[in-house]
Amino acid sequence: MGLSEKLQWIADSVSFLIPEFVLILGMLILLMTGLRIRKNTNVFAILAISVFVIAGFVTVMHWPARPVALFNGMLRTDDFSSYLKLLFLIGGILTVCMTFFEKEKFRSEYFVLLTTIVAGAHFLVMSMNFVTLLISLELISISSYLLVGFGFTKQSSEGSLKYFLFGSVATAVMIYGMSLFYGLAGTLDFSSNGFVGKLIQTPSPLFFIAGCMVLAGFLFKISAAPFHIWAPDVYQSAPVSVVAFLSVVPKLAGVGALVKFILAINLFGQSSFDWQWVIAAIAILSITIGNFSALWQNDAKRMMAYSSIAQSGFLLVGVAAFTQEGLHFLLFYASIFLIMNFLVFVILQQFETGYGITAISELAGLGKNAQIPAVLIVIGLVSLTGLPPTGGFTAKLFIFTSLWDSYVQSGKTIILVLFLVGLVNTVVALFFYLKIPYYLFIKPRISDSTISLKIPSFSLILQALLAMLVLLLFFQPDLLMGWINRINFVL
Amino acid sequence: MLPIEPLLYLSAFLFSVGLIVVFTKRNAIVILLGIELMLNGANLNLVAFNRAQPELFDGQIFALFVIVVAVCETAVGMAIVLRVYHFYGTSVPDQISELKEKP
Amino acid sequence: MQHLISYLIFLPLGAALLGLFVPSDKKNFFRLLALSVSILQVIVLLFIFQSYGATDTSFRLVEKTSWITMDVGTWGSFKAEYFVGLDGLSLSLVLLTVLVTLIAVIASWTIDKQVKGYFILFLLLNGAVIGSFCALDLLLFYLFFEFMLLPMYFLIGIWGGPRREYASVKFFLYTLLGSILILVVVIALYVSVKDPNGTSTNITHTFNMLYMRDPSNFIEGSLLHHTSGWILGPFSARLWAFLLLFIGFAIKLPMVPLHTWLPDAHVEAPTPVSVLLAALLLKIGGYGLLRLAYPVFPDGAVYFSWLVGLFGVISIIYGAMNALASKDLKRLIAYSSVSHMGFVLLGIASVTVEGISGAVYQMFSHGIISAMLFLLAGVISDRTHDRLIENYSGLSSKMPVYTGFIIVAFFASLGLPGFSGFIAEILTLLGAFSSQGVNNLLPVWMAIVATSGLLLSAAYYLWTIQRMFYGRFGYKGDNTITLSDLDRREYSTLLPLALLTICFGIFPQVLLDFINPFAEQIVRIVLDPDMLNP
Amino acid sequence: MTETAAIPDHPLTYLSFAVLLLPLLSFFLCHVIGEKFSWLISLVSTALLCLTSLAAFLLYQGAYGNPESVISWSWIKTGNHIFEVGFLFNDQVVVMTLMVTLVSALVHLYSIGYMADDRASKKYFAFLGFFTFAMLGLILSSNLLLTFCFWELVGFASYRLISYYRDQSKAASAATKAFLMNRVGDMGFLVGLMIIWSATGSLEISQLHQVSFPLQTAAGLCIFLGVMGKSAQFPLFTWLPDAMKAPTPVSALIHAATMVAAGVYLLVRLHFLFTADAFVVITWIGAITALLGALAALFQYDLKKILAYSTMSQLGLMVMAMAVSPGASFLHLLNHAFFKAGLFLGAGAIIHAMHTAHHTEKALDVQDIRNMGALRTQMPVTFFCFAICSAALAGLPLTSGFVSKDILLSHLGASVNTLWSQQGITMIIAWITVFLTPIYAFRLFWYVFFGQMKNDLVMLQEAPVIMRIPMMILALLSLTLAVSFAPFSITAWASKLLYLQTFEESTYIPYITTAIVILALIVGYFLYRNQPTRSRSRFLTQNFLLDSFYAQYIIQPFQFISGFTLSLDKTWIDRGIHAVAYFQVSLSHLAGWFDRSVIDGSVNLMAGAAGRLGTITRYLAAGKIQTYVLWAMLGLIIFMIWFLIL
Repeated sequence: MGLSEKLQWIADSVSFLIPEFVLILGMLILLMTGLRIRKNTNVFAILAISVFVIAGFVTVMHWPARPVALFNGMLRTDDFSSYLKLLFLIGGILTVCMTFFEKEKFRSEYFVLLTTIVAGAHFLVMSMNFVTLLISLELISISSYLLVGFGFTKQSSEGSLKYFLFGSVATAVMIYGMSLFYGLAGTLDFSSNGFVGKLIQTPSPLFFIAGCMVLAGFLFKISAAPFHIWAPDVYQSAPVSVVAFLSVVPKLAGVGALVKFILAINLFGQSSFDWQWVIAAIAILSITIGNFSALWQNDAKRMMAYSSIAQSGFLLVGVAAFTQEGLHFLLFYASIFLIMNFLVFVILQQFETGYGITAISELAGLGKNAQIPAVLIVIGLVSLTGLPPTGGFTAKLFIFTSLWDSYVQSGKTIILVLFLVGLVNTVVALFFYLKIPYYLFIKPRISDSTISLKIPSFSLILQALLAMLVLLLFFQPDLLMGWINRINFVL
Repeated sequence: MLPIEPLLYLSAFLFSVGLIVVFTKRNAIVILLGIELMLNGANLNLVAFNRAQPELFDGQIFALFVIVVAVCETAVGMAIVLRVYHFYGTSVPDQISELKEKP
Repeated sequence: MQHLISYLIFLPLGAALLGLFVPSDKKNFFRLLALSVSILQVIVLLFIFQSYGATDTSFRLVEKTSWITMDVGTWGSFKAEYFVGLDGLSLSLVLLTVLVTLIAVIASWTIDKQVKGYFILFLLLNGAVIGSFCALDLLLFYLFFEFMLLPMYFLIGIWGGPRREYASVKFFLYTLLGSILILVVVIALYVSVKDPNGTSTNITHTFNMLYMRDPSNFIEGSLLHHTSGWILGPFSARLWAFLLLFIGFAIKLPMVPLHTWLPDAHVEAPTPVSVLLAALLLKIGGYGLLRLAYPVFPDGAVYFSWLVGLFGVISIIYGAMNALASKDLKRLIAYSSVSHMGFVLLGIASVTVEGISGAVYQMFSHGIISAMLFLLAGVISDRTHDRLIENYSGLSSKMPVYTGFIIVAFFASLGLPGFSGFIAEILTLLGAFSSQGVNNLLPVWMAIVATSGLLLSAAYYLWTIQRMFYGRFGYKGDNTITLSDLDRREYSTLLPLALLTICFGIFPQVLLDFINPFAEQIVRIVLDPDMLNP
Repeated sequence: MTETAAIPDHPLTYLSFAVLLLPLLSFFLCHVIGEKFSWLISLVSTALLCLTSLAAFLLYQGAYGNPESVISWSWIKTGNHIFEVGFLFNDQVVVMTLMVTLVSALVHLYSIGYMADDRASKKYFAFLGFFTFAMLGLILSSNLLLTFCFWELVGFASYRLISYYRDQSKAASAATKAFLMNRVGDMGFLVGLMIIWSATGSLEISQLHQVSFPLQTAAGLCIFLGVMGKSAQFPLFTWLPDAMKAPTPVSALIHAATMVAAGVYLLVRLHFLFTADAFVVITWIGAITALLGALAALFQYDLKKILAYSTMSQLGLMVMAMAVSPGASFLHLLNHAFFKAGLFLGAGAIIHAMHTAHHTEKALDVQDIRNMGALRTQMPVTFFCFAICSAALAGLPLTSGFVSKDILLSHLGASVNTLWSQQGITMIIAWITVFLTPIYAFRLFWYVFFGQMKNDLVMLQEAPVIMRIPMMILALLSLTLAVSFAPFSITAWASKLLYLQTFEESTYIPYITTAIVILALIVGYFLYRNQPTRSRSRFLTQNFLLDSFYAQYIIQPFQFISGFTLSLDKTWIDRGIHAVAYFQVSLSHLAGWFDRSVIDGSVNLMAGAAGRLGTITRYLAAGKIQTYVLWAMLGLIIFMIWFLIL
């Protein structure tokens, strides 16, 4: 086609990227103002929030987004990605809110990086081509390497180094895998029919190796086994708000991209390799390792790191179902996960900033001093465990239902194993999730230095709001599911 | 023109050497170099494979992108290593291990 | 008028919500709040009885409002309702709950540590228990079932005795393990059961327990359909499902060898809490078996009846044995509970009208009697924080009224005629014995062996009385404590229970009129031939 | 029958309700009457019991001689089965009712005096009333389930009364023992009921006539187990001697006249239910009991224990004769009730007197007959009553015991055809018992009332009048006049009422028995005329060592097993169940261990390959990022290889 048409195409495509442009614009503005205003004020935070809100508004305006391929099939917008985008934006907003409660104000770069990561997440879930995939992935990664170091402490610098090294190796492996794919399929456009058709025609073990190598990158992003090991160190060292952000947004973005990739290389079930098996195995591994390692943690953030490893395992359960419903329930789980995770982290942040407590055992007896946060964190943890009456239960119920359904259809043993492992792990999870309320309420205060601090009412409101949502989504899940169900996922 | 296989073997060799370097070398900078090697292995693959369809340049363009990405990474990596050096007075990862499982 | 059950469930929950906003230093407010809630519940219950009407198997006062309905694409749609109702089983257990809760509120008047939290949890528990007894929607039932755990965990863990932490965690993990097993079946069930009113194009997956009873509502080719050839190990899917449900509920019951959480929980829990635990929470197990496991999986019920009966007998004997050997009064009573709940299992396992009526009646009467027993144990451990039997002797001279109540409670519990326990146990035994002749499920020896449980219970109770209450007075402990007799509050909690167990022992038909139709229905469902060999 | 079938305006209904509920009323009144009027209690309850016996007499008037009739209501409905409660009237029932109420009333009257100086007599009278209620219910009930209920309630009442002196730990243990042994029997009874019910679908006594069903023998034996418990048959009799810790009037009422007789009564009522095989066992058990009881009575020195053993042996006689003639046993039951109650009341009077005499020294055992002697001078009335009653026990002519015992023996004799048959041997045992009975009766009598005055019994005075009257009445009732007008003939009117005319009157039996009794008395005189006080072997004095047998071979093993199960609970089951938890903990450690050592281990492997083991292992330890990367890659590779090979 001619150049003019290409230009025309690009011009058309741009109109679908308004949210992303809003984000990039906001990023630039933040950078500028950062250069102007050198002292750390709430201005940046408010700016960032407004950027996210506008982007979210635009995204909602485009809802429902009919699937459109942009830039010659480099990107594609559809309901699936738009929904995830909304989640990212909400995550961003919550993170910025959390920065209000940090001890010292962050500089503008912090918010710049946040915005960048969100933008990267947007592109990641839209990307249909290895190039865009790689770039958006790197956009997220590189920014988050920096973000982790934002505690400006010895430990956080170490954390960021580890994160960086680990991440770049994973990326290198992923790129190598992509190159192999290019060799096998002769195209980088992994959603195109050419890609699929070529792979179907020429099956080779190299295909599997390449797939696994690419997976490595994703697994690193979503901190699933066996690429999970960086998570505890990084989470322990980074500021709470950063941890909360990293444990949700990049993870969900990675899952969103992973779904597309897996469905692509599953070759409509004609693949000579059983990718469902692979995903199920990874899920089992992640859930088990995450839960069992969390059992004997004492540092709250480290424990949450392992818990988030397990949670990505549960997200993969939704993927492993390989059904339309599975994806719907996956989205539902993702939403709940966002809410409950932030709920827990907001409260943990209160404990860390207010009482300077990072170890769980130091929470002993706090239930009397800080009653409301204590009760609310119980709700959050119960939800993470997956017990009624919380959204976490409904979400688990849903994804396990879809899993059961796909078991009944496929009859693969590994799925049944995954089903049982997942459910049994709920009990295991209880061990460590319950540790926090156990110390809060049942253990008596060790040092009777009753520091009763003034918890900022805004934080309380935020916590209460999130808790309400968690409960509401148990009693009325169809509020959300009704919306999600209208998403129909096309590769 | 020379067949494709040697190129592939070379790229594989580069990749694995990079990996080994990452595992064994002491200094963070050297480890970065190892990562570069791995990336170059991938690049070599891409360029080599591109010979399959000479009318398109996907592979080569991708290689360019990879190089760019690598540059960004290295830049950020250097920054982080500097910061670590500032705190620990060394850039040897093995001596930077405050964060670990409490046995 | 038509929302009576909802009033019953949501009165305590609403009160708990209200309590959240009251400053925690107004202790008497919370006490009075809980008390008034219980009294209101009694009044509501009176209305329920008044409008319950004739006794047959249908459900009364049914409330059915859509809760979750959503379309999940090709896979069908998902439907859960707020669906509650009462039949004989539910009614008798709800009656028990309301009465015992009222008593427990009065008994917890002396709780003085974190009164606010205590009574809020107490009210939550109250609502959850009633809810799980009334729920006819599986998801709703599971919600309430799980919802009982956390309040109980904290009630034991915060207000308990020295080893409370161990006990509470143990309790929680056991019951959670059970509920996970149940959850597996819940998922499997609602995936494979469809709403008969739903269209064929778009299957409606329902949680409605009544639909689950009807084999024709199982989706063709689903795992739990009778014709599904799915086999794992020795059993088919349906048998596995029954087995999981059975184990899940047996942990609650509790059944030997899954009972070890009970003694610890009881010994550590404060008196009113162990009253609730023994009188109400144990009953959920039996209730679940009768409401879910047996009607939905009759084939499993028949297949495993021998096993269930055997475990019932083992529980009876084993529990009695342990009671015989235990030195701690509360532990003794706890083990006696294990022994008595064994009768419930035995009665259920013999799918006869007598057996099942007996089992339900046993649940009711054990509720009342065990409440009384734990209150009595609480009296002595409130006086001297020491429950070792061997430390006391000749209490009857110091505390005559207390001794009187002890004798009433012990003899009621060992099944003396004239007390409700006798009716329950005799019916259970008759049912179990006649089972071989009627439906050939249980061998005769089970009933005979179970009978010796009555003898053992007599043994441990009488020895306890002899050691603690007769002979010359003596207390091996600090003698500064004056062992005063019952005060007015304790008296007022004990007397009604004593009267109840006597009057239900003399006029059993009052309750059996409600229970019988249910029992007959269960027998009909389970022994229905076309369910047996699908 | 249901409510409609119940005859509302039937006078018997009201009467039987009166009979049943008046004692219960006294039970309640005793509890409600306040401390201030505690002196009222005894009078009120006695009055109520007198009313009861009046009502019982009217009932007797009304129902006696009529055909058997039932008044019943439905109690429990389950499915299509109905358990009914109600009254069943026939001659035996009404006569028994009359006897029980009469004795009970007398004992109440007696107790007014006996319990005069006991402050806490409230509970005592209450449970006397309660016992009477339960006993009457047991007699009147028309349904075996109901019978079982009252059967247990009687045991409960006796438990409370035996443990009446609560500060005596002996009394408490005796009560426990009594209840438990009875419970053993009751379990048998219960199993019997189960068999009958599941076979016939009904427990109505009136509907069980002429039914025959499988396992009938088993059912009979199970029920007989209950009888063995209640009326102290071998080997379940050891509770009866211990039960003498109860106040003596209680022993008179419960452990002599009524409760222990309940077993025999039940056998009479359910006679039709037992098969011939069952009766073989029953007869043998009865024979053994009779003999053992008589033997044991010979060597006791405790006044009440002697009477207890003699009760046991008499009950054995009745049970033994049950096979051939329930009527005879029943007649003997009635007579035995009167003279044994009389004996106990007499013993009570003596003990009471001894107590009042020995307030100073507690050491003296006031029940040991070796401490008594020549009491006939101090307590003439007691002496005479005691004399008559023990004559009746011994079976001397002119006494009721003579008549009933002879009827009994002649029935046994009538059933014998060859001596070397089971009947023959039991017959012989019966004769031996009859021979032993006068000996111990005489021994007791002689030790207590004759011989030389013991050390300080001079100030002993006769029982108060209120205690004398019941004794005299009972003594009167144990004379032949009570049952017969023909001293030497055994065709007494009392025997007519029990339809015993149907056996050929053997003329020689009375004379033989008289001869035997006189012979026995002579032997007894020569054995005991100078009151020897040496004690016999433990075997004979202590329940033939059955107690120690039980303790050693039943109770101890039970305690051992229960202790074992408890430890099992604590150690094993907990462990087993906690396997989950342990598994998890260990796994979590495994995970930690994995992060630490496996990674390092794999690193070591790599290093070994690289040939620089020492140097690398030094700086590749936990928390090192390179280790992490290595582990991740290894994981990926292992994963790939695994899958590719799979």
